[in-house]
Amino acid sequence: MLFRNRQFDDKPVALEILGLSVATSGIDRVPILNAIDVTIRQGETVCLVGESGSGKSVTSLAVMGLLPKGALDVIAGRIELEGQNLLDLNASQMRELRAQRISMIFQEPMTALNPVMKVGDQIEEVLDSHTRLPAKEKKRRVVDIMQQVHLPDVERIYGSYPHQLSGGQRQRIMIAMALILEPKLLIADEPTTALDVTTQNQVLKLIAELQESHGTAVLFITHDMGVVAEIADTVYVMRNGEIVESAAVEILLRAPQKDYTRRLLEAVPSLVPRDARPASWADPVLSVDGLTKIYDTRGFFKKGRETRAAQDVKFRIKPGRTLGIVGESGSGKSTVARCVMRLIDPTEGRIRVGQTDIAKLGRSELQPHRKHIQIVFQDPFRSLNPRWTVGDSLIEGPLNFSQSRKEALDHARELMELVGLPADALGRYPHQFSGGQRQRIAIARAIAMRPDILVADEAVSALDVSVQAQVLQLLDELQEKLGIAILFITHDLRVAAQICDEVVVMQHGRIVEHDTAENVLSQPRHDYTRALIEAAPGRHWDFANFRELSLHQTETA
Amino acid sequence: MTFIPNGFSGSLLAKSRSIALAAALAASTAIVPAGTALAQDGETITAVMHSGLRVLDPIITTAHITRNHGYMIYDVLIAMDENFEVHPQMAEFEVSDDGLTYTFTLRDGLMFHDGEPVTAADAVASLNRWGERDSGGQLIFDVTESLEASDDKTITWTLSEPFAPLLDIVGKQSAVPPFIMPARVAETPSSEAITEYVGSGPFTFVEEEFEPGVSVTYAKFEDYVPREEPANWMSGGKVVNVDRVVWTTMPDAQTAMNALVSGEIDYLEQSQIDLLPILEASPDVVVEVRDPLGYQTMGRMNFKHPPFDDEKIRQAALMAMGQESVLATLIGNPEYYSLCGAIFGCGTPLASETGSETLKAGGDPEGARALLEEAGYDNTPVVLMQPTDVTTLTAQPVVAAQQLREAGFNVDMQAMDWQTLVTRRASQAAPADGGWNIFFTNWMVPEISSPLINPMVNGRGDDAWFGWPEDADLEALRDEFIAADDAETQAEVAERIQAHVIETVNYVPLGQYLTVQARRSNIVDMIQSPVPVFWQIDKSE
Amino acid sequence: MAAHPQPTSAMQVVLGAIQLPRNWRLGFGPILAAIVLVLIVIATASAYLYVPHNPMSMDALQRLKGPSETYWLGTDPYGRDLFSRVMVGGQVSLLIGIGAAIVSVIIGLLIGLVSGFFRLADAIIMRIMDALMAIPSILLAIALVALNGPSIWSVIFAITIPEIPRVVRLVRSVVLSAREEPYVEAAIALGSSMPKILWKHLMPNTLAPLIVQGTYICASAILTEAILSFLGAGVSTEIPTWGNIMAEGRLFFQIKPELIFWPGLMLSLCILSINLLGDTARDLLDPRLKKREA
Amino acid sequence: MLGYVIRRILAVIPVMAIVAVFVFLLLRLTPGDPAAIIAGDSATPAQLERIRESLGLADPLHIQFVTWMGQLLQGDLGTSIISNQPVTRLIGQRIWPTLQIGTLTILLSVLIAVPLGVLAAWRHRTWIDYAVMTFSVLGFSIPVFVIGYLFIKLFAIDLRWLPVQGYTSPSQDLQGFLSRAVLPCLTLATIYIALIARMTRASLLEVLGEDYVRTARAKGVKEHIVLFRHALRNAAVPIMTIIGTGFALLISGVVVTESVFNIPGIGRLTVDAILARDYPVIQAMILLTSAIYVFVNLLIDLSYTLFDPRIRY
Repeated sequence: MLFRNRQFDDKPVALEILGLSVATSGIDRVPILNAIDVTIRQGETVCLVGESGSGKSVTSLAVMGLLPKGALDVIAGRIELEGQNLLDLNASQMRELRAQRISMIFQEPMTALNPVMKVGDQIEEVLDSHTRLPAKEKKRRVVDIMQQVHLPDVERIYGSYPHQLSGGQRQRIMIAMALILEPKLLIADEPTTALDVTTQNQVLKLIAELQESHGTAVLFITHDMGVVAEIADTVYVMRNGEIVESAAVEILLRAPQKDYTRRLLEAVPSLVPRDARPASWADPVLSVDGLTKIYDTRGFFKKGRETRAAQDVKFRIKPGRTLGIVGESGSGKSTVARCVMRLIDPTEGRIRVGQTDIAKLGRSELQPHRKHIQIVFQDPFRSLNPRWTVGDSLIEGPLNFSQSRKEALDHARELMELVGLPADALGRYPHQFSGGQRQRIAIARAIAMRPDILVADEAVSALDVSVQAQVLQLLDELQEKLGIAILFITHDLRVAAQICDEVVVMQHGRIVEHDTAENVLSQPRHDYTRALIEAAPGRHWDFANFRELSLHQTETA
Repeated sequence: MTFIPNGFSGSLLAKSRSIALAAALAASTAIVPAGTALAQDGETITAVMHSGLRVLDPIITTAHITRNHGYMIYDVLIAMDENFEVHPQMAEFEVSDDGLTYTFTLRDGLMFHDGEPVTAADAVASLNRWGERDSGGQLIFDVTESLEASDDKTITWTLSEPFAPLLDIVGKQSAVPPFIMPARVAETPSSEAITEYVGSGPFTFVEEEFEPGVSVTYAKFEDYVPREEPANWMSGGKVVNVDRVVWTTMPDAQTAMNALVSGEIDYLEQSQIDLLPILEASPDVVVEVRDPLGYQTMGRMNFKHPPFDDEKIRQAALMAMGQESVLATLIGNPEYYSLCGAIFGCGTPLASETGSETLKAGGDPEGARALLEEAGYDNTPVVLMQPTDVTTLTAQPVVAAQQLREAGFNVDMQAMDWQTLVTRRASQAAPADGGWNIFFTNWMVPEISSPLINPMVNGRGDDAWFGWPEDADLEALRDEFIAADDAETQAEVAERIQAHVIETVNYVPLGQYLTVQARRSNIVDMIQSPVPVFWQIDKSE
Repeated sequence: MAAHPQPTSAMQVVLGAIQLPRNWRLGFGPILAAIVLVLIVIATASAYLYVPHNPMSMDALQRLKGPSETYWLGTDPYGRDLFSRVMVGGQVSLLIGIGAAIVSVIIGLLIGLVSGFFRLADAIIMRIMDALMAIPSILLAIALVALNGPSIWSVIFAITIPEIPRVVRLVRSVVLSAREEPYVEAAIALGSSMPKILWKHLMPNTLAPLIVQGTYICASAILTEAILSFLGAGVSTEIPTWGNIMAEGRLFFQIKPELIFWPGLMLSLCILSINLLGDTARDLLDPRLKKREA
Repeated sequence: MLGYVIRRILAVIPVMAIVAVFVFLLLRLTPGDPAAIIAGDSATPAQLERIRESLGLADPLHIQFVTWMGQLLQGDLGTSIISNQPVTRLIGQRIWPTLQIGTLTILLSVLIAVPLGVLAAWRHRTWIDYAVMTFSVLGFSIPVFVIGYLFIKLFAIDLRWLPVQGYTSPSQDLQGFLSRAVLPCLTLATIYIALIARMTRASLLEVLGEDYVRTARAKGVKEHIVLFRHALRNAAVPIMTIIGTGFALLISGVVVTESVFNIPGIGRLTVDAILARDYPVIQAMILLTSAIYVFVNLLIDLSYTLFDPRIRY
């Protein structure tokens, strides 16, 4: 069964949002939500999907009555929970209602749990706030819900602090906390976005399972169409504070009515690898051999440990080709990128750029080789100096390699056009650009050096899916035009599938699989690779083409 | 006197049941001795003195507080009365007809605080140590043939030539009187401070309760046998009527006054004249002048460096200065200061005000300017040192600087703390290299009342007092004074010294001022004397 | 180009292209503080143009007089005009405050930059700074004034030395966190030299917190000067400062409280304003608090 | 943890060594001559020289330093030049008033300042917040001696509720101690309260914006529990830090307050010693206060583990 395809028309309405409008506080109000309507029935999962700034999180906070005071206000509409308008309730009535009738779980389980309280106490606090139970009974119920969310070794975890748990465990604690009083409605705000794909999969399953056993209605907020396909009964697409379209999940994915929805779906990268390019016979521009990075935190009088962040990593990249390194967090993929850039010093191994091994070069010996290899970082908001104009950022590198300022600026203008930005924007500051535009500028800055190799460290991960598609497109075009080799670091198999010729899969600092993208994605040999692929949400659906994937493309051997 | 709401201390304690406080309290219980509680039982007088007692050796220092301490726990052989006349104290004395032999006989019943009797050997050792330190003492020892204990009670002092002022110097009240210590203490080299504080005076020093600079406690010495005569200045019977005397220090003058008004202390040695109205408003406080002679304030120039190496320029400077402004600024209330041009202090036997007309007339800037021009003053800066941390010395330099400037001097007033000043005034370097040109200080009048003890009246160049005048005429005059054997001759020589000192501007007397003490009205019978003493005084209920 | 081009002021460039919170508005407090401070600065800076008496000239017969037509606020224990002294004294106090702030910020910045980027130097510098921090600043300042004599510059120096370690630590921590910024790593990748990165990328990050810190140093220097005067280690009485006017006046607190009241009022108003402006600047510049307002 | 403590203590050694060298040099470069203060006004240069020699002040600097360090390492702080008393005795006499007043002040400040700061943060941008902030900025803006005089004038002279000055050992007379400690503690506490209240507010404001506070509210936890159980504990580390760094301010305040209220503590001892160039006392006092400062901050660093389980040494 592709989708959950359940029917809820006969079920009573759990939550109804009617004409809800939210705007910023103060005199010149800026509208954030514009008269939106959402209906959730008992036992139903409604997905609110949209790109950043679409207003989906504000919607959830408005329902919880947790809009930041003095910043955002509800200016119109009703929020009815089983017929009762929540906007009429005072603060203490709202407080009573939370956790009892509506619960919420958040995106970042690390920051959403109080770091200085034991998790068991944090769950128990819900009971303390809303019930009067004897200590023993409380403990029993907490342990019970912890078992229900499939936490191992409940006794130990009960007394643990959040930082002692894994991300998945923390999110399970959040879920346990949310569901312990069996609320009618669970709001889940991007609950899996910060998790690795395999953990995400487990958490999604858990939410679905508990929902069915408790009959809870779920308002699920996400930007990820894969997750939507996985979990939704009904989907609302939001954009700029308005509902663009809503429909049952299958209807929406098969036959989106609105252009925006269509474009959104088309931008979702496919898990089907790109068509293989002809093999290149050129000499590799980058060869890495036996690369090892060990962090040693031990010291005099100090207990510590040796962390092998990367071990015996080996790969080559030829001009005009893209090698992807895929792995979950902590797999060592970023360590490899930073070693290759010599932003950190490798413990062992060779890094040959062209003919030179740069692994052991000193700071000044390294300088002339810097221009051959450039990097684009993940966070578009931090990778440009906010105090520098775009033009200054673009010419920083060339000036270091004795280009004249005028020459460099002329080149910068060309680069701006190359990355699809107006050349006259050189005098502006980074904050005047959107995230996608900044990432384009970062790319332009990298290629201003005319490098042989471009390292893209999660370069599209922070971008909305439509922007992500454009940036991937740009990288592809640049590679065509300039023949650059790209080392592409990502956690997202879909992205890797779209851009890489070869894929390296890393786990615990080691390479577990290295093959062409096609082979890795359709015939994974290593269990870990297989698990990664299987965990990818919505992997059976070809979003861009509004249809299922044909079996041979997805089934593993 | 103080109102403490009921339950206040209890509730505060209850709240502060912290380990830290408990620990601090417990520890303090164990370690802190008696502390500085200002207990109010009738047997203790709590006095705030003009400064904190830090140095306990009354021979090594000239500091007044240490001298006062000396009078508490030590006794002296002979002492002066208010007419500057010498009387027996520990010893009767006899002078041979040729003036060469002085015999002192210790009276009976003298005992050190450790129970040992005072012997002539103790006195000889003490006199010897004093003689090495005191300038007057040095003069005597210059002509001493021998000083020895003939027996347990008799001290024989033999001179090589007559020295008339011997008794005046040995019996002087200030700055360093020859206090008698046990011989073992007096054998400490005079450049090292003593470490044992045993005297034979009317009070004993309670060493456990001594907190340098903060508080010192004296207990009545029960075995002290006072003389029969009534007490007068330092002479006469030292009858102690209280059990304990506690001296404490209060760096803040107003705090001390408030403490006196509220009865937290009994006695305040010096009170700020400007603040007297506060004290006078309190019915329980008596304000009075204890020492009618008071202090002389003065300025001293450096004879070694320009511009004050030139006598004419010194004279111009003296002409520029007027006493009234200095004293009015320093003291304020004219009741407590008087213009006085006598280098030996007005009210003393040798007082003469010859040559001080301009000083007393408020200065003569025009005359000074003319004189300065005549001397060819080339605008050499005058480095004037101003101490910032001694309240009785901050005003003089400021006022003098203004007066000198009005007369055309180029004054470079340099502020510094007193310690820097006393170090710097010892430097003979040029003013530009860390030397100086002029500074100011104060003396108790008895300390400058005669050419024998006045430190400034000394023309021995590098061996003279800071400023180092080389003045053979002055030395000759001093010899004449020593040789003079009757009061008239002495007065005549003293007048010539006065004229000479003003003429050469050896130093500039800037007038005299009184200090005012204040006491609770139940403190009675205090002796009128430059040195505040605590015998005879009583605390009535 | 969805982004609205925003006007970019020179100040913004210095302070890091600050984006004011959308609804941000200067409160009543900071505006009042700014007005008060500007008034105080103008009034003291131009004091010699209008004060009725030479603040240094004494008249022994006019000591400790009450307010009158000649002496608007009365006279001090030397018979000098209190009003003239308070107004002129402000010049010196402000000079000490501003001087201490500028000197300690500049020295601290240079040391901090070096310390933040060169590990070897860092170890040594930070030990020295720890030692300086450990010495109680007022004791250090008294000793330094004793060493150099109580001139204005010596007081500035004495106040500056104990402040430097705090500035160094601030700069160092900003540098340490800024050097983790991707744009700094990008600059390394672009082959920029260390001094260039230090100066052009890292240094500007320190400016905003330094401006905030500078205001606090300025305020505390004016206060410290007063305390030094109180303890007898201040500027000579010839040069009036709010601190030494109060220190001289404290002896007469009970009979003539004006001697403390007026300079104290000016000093407190001035420091209050500086602190309020510092707080405002910090609220604006501190990214952590900024996050909250957004 | 133990390893950390040992490492921290070892790290203190170079710091204290630098302090020692620094103080020693500073003092010897400072003009001033303890011999002059001992000998008084009428001493002659020759007498001064003899006293200097007997005090060992005439030796070359490095010899003096080595001598002093040698004594120090044997735990001998030396003897006061001026009063000829062992420095340890002086400190033993004078440290208790300071410690007692200081401890009371810290307690008082924390008890007042933390609730104030919490209140201000909770009622962010209301008149309560502005009132607390205005008070705290005001606390920074008035010289401590002026505050002391105002308190004396008001509570001791006009209202006559408390004694004007002085110190009584609590072991002798607890009530006397407390009544005399109130005003100095309040005086000292003003600036400390200002400091801690500001930091509490700022730190709490930051924490109140954290996700877990939102979570707690989403759980329906009562507001005071959100504030004190969730927010305050998370905000504790910077508050503790400011208490530690504020300790330096406290020492400065103590120096002044002890003069105003006539408390025989180590602050006055040190200032008097500096003004009299009593080298052994100054050196010992600066080393001692530095050591206390370092030690207090070590304790504070260790206390972080109480508040934040993530911090492990």
